[in-house]
Amino acid sequence: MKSKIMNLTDAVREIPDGAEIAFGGFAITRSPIAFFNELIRQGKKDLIVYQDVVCMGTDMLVGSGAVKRLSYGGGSLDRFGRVERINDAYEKGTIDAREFSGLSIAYRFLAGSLGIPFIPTKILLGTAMIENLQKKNDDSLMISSSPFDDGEKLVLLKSLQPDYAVIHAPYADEKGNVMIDGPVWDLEMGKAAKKLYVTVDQIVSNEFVKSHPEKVTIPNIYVHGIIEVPYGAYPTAVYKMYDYDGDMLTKYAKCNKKQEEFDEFLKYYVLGTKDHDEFLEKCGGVKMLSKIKADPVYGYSKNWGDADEQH
Amino acid sequence: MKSKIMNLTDAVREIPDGAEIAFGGFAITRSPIAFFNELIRQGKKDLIVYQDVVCMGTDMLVGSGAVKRLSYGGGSLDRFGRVERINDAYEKGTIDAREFSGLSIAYRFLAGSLGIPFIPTKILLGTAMIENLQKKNDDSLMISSSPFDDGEKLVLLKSLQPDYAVIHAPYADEKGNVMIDGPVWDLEMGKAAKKLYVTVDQIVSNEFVKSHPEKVTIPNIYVHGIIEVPYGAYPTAVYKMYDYDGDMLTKYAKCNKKQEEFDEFLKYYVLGTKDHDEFLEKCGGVKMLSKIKADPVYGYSKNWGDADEQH
Amino acid sequence: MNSTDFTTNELMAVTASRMLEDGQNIVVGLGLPQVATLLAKNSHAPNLNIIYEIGVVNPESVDTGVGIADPRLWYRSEYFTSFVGSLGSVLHRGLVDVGFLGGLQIDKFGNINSTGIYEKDRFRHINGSGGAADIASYSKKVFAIAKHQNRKIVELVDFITTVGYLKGGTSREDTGLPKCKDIRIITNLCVMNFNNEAREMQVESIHPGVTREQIKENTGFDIKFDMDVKITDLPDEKEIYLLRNVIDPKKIYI
Amino acid sequence: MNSTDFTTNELMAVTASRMLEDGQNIVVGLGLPQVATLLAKNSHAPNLNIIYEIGVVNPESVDTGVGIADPRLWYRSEYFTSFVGSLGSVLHRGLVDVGFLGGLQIDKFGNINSTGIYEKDRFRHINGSGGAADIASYSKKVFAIAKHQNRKIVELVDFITTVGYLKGGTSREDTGLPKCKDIRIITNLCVMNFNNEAREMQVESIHPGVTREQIKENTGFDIKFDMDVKITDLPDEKEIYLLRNVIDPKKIYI
Repeated sequence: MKSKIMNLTDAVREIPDGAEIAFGGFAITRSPIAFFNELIRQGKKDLIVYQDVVCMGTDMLVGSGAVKRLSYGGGSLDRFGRVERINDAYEKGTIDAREFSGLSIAYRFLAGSLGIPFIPTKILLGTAMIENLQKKNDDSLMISSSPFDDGEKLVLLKSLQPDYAVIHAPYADEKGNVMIDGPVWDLEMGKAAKKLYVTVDQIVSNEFVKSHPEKVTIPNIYVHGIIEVPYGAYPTAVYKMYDYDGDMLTKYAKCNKKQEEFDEFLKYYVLGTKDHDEFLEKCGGVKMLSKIKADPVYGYSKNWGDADEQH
Repeated sequence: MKSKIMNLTDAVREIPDGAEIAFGGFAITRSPIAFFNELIRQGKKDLIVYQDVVCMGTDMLVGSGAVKRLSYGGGSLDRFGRVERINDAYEKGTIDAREFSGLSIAYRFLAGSLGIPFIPTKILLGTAMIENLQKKNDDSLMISSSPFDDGEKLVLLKSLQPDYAVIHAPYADEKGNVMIDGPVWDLEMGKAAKKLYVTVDQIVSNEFVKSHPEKVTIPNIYVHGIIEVPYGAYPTAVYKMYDYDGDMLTKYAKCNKKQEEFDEFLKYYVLGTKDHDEFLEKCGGVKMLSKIKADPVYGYSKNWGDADEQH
Repeated sequence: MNSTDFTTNELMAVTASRMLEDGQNIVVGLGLPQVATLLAKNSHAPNLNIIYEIGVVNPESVDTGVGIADPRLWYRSEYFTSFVGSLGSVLHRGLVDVGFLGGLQIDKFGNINSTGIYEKDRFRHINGSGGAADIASYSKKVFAIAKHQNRKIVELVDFITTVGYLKGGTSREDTGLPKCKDIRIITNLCVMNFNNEAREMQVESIHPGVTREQIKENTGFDIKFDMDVKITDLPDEKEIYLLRNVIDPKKIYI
Repeated sequence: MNSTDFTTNELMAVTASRMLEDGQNIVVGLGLPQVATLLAKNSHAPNLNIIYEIGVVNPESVDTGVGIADPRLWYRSEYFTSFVGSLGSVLHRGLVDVGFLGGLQIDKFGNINSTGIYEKDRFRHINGSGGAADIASYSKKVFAIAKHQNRKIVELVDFITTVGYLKGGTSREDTGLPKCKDIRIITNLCVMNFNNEAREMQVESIHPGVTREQIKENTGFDIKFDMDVKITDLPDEKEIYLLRNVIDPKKIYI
């Protein structure tokens, strides 16, 4: 059986400066942090980034100066804080930030995943986002009218098939069949990408896949590389595997408010570690991993009480 | 908890003569036979039918004279035979048969399920189907050119949200959360319909649904009515529940070649039975049900050898 | 029950909760909107379908989460899907009865800003749309809960993230957007709607103990009052019990 | 191995099998196409992805089925999906390398009819397209297996269910259809392709023991022969062993 397994360093080396790349993840969940960290370590530049709702990793990538353009539907670190490196770059114009709504990006990925040239809709009409996109001559949408119903105004959202994409998942087999528990907001993005990299917490056997085909959310047809990185989304959560680390997220949401403090964070945790295992050690090692282990019934950690008690 | 459970007779009474109705099922699998039989018993007329790949039930419905127009992507009874009542009606012009390809119907349902007015594609170009549809002034598609890439020819497939639709599934809870094992070719059709009826072999508890959300293929949001009819797809198969009955299908595929013999079949098995239980009794009762029981590992019956030995 | 027996947050939650009807499909965000929705589901509307844009349907959480990306909010769900599955095949499909939103600013015509604020010639970016813009465009009704301050209830939002009635009158429909039957804003002072020809914000009910002057002072423009403006109905004991003991026992949002 | 050691069906299966390359995504129908695909997967191309339009990916069947709607064909699958998931997100997405079809009639330009046949002024309807029309439009290559009879390999099909090169030359692309790199027809007499400027059917290899005259007699028009037409390669012992003992031990299709 042909294996799609790659190591993280080699996978990230395949992404050239200036690449068009889409990311999965949502705020503090399934953010492919290990991949983001390695992109930062390898000093990528001028990336053209697409993401539906941004996540912690995207904020770090923008803060590291790797991103030239970001097309996104907004985002935050939930109640931990905001994506202040992205907000700062937006405000200062150090990145070309192009805001959409969540569904408009998702529909562009859907069109890409279906091989159709565009999707007709009415979303974005009347918003400041569409005004700003038109000012920037963004070519991803066009206002038109329906050929079926005279005069009905439509927004045609152009298909998006990003050259590269990265998502994090709990499991995959070596062939590239990916299993994700819980919501799969980034599904259409994964199917639309030309080269999809999936970091997974654990490689499982093809036999496991064949015993549980209903758990396969992205079949191997779409997958370019599988990268096994245990706790690869840490400090964000992977449903039924491990919880987010509230302590670490609180620390990050404090330091991302100022570039200098963010740079210190990056220097210590990312540039100062050679791989994800070292990163995990610096973040608390074994003790931390035990803390965030998901309860098998609830899918998150019951060890450390409710969110309000964490920070 | 509000229950969406209905009985079959009442559900079928809701479908008026002349109704626009779509069906799930594919050849000899998950054909909602109990619903079809009841439509025939109640003597429906002038139905406008949509189906991707037709199944045994559609052939019976057309043979009974209930259908005025059929928009479909072809179909057969697999190696058992052909949908000869449909073929005959097509040839004689007793129904208005409009042929599409499998994906063009599926994309029309997809557009309906997404609430988008149409889907742009290149399928059907160059085929005799599109010629015939245009001759009939079928309004479900339009040849156009892409507003994004000059001159690129496109077929715009119009959204389809049928007033009524029926699929068969092994399980649902009373709220209407539907579980289907194996392929779910009719998924987008189910989500596109304005009123979706689901016949199920068994009602399960909402607790079971909450323990296995990954098995829910159609959530209750889309469902109008759940109708419990054990073996409701018999003599077609339901993966992991029961096999098709090769003997019965062979019998049907013999009699559907001539209207007179088909009428005899209908009179004996459908019009001569008051409900699906009686139908099952006439088809062999308990002994037959034991024969078709699915093996829990394989998902079909291992009792009676390979298909080639069946007929 | 008299007005000293409940907090303003409790009144807001109860008021919003009563606007929901049994069997509706609701797309809802975190905070008071979620509290109100859960209260409705636990009282008069047990068959609400609660949908989170991240792709979660009808969870029954037992622990409080930090946002819809928190697995605490996904416990005992009935269905998981993608953005396309929630915002596309449910919302855009036209199946959402109520979109329940928050926001930084809301203006005279019900437009909501959740993107950012102008501060001394600088646009301070906060969060952006997520699914909010889509929800406001395609839900049959939109409810929002907000603090009543004159920098939050304003003449014109700094940024139209999610559309209300745009410039009022028929301007929303003229832009090509689907119709919105009803927009309601529930604040700590009153409930407001846009059910007049100009589609301009008007007070429909005033919370007990609040004066018209308080509302005027805390609104960023000259707010209208409905002809027959009422006093907001009081919560009943069962609702308060549920809020305090079942919905939000740790008083995270209430 | 000499020509008496294998049947014509075995030769057809082996010949088609060798056209498949490892790692390709194949959409395949029942019968000899499936036998050929499974042979390839069990020999030189273990990483084929086999897709059935009904929404089944990479099954490992142990019992023979009556069609792709037969659960026997779904055993040990890796992934289940819908028509949209298979024909849309894989095929229409451009990810299918080879569409492997059957058909009632195939014409000079590779168009296939699986809908029906004219019989004495009457159009006799047989099956229709299913996914075949879509597969022929969007697969990078199309292979078909057919019986070589002059009523089956014809000048012009009675009904274009699935497009080949339409009227030859650039007519396919002119119609707006995606390009098709290669169409190959494997019959009981020979292998044919359309790799000339006119996109007209030509014999590329003749099966051992078959004469040009036999091919001409059994073709419904004046068939061309490639300049360097070859003799079809013989099956090897391993392939015959696999066909007889692993792929189709009950000789349903072989």
